[in-house]
Amino acid sequence: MLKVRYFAWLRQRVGRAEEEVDPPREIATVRALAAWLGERHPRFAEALAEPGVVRFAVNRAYVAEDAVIRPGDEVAFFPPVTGG
Amino acid sequence: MLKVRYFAWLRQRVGRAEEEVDPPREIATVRALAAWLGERHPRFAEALAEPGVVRFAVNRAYVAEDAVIRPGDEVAFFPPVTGG
Amino acid sequence: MTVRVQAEPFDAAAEIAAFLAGRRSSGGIASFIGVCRDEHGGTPVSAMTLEHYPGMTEAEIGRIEDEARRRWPLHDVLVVHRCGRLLPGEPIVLVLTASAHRAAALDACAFLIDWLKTRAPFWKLEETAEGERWVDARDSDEAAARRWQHAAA
Amino acid sequence: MTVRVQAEPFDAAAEIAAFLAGRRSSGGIASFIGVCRDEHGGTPVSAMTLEHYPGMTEAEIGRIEDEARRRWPLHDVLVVHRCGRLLPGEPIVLVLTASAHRAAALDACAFLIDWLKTRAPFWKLEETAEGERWVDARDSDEAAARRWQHAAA
Repeated sequence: MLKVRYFAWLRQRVGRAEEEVDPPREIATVRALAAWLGERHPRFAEALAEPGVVRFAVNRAYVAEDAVIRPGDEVAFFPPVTGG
Repeated sequence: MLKVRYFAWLRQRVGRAEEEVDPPREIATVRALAAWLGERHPRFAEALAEPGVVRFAVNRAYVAEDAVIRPGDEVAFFPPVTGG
Repeated sequence: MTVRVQAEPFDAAAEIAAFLAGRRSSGGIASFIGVCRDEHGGTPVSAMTLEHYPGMTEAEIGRIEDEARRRWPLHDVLVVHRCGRLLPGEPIVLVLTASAHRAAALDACAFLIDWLKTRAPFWKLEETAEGERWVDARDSDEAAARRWQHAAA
Repeated sequence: MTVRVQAEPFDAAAEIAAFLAGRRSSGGIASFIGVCRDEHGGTPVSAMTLEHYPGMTEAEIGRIEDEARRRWPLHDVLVVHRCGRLLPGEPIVLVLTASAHRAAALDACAFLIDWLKTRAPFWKLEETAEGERWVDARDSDEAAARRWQHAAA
């Protein structure tokens, strides 16, 4: 099981702030998880297709797309930040 | 007549904060005035001899040593500033 | 605690007063206050909601602060950042730095806000007469953060 | 009046509060506060007297401010500088800038204090256990001011 979180307009596109998912074993990286989630959420898949639009975090720290995910991880997807 | 002002340790060396002076006509620049004042105040002459130690202002604005002085001007001599 | 993320409005001047109190060895105190503006790109903005990622926000600002302390000899750092709904004129963010001399305080303050802008997980949703809109990330913010990559302390 | 030179202590936080009041279109407010330190070069300092050149000081800070306004789109600038005798912990100088965006506010604030340090006619006399001593101008201040000579706005 993984906890997946979405923020800002990505959250609105997916239609939820978070979900618990249980992807098959071969889904081992953030990139693979994102593609697998894109099958459930077409508008998330659209955003993923645009380069540089989606940022990734695992357990509340930035990671690259090829970061490995493990059961129990919290994986977050969000647009470029606009605070400060 | 000119008003001459000294600040900080230059004031202490000269022994006064300001004076009214009436130099001869040929004293036409800040450099010439400083040399002329140095004859009266040997410790001011010492400071003038060290490069970069004395700054010059005429009528409350920085000037270069070759700036022309006119009767009624306020000429100031002071060390590099240390405010802020 | 030098990083605070809060839904309640904060008084930037009062934070600065508390930060200054009793400080006798820090010769330089620099601050940046980001304020909610009443317009953006020519469109009046009536309010703004700052969404963030609780937990990651504090952790990320903590990492940014660690990096600043590694680069400059800082006596103290304070970062306060609003979340939730804000009105124009309200402070969004306060960054405060203290050092013995001014260059470290000024540079660290600019570094902190530049990095915070591009790394801290906040997202601005503006309310305008035409409805709500998410603020786009600016390339100039990325450029501002990048200039610190090769900067020596 | 955006430049003040005064013998009376000032409350930097209160100045910032007044500067912020009612400000809804300035997204970035930067400040620098220079504080009288309780030591210098390892020697305890019990007090400091700031001598200045009345009339030229205000004029020179005004020229520095004009230059900053020429370089950056500033909404407002405030400079307050003490003269006379100060105790450790008291603010010496406050520089405040307001602009629509942060880069202009931060850069102008750093520029103002760098130029003020090398151009405004103030001289510091420190009181230590060994007596009084005039503070020497620092080469690093000259270098800090010089870096703005070729900087674009």
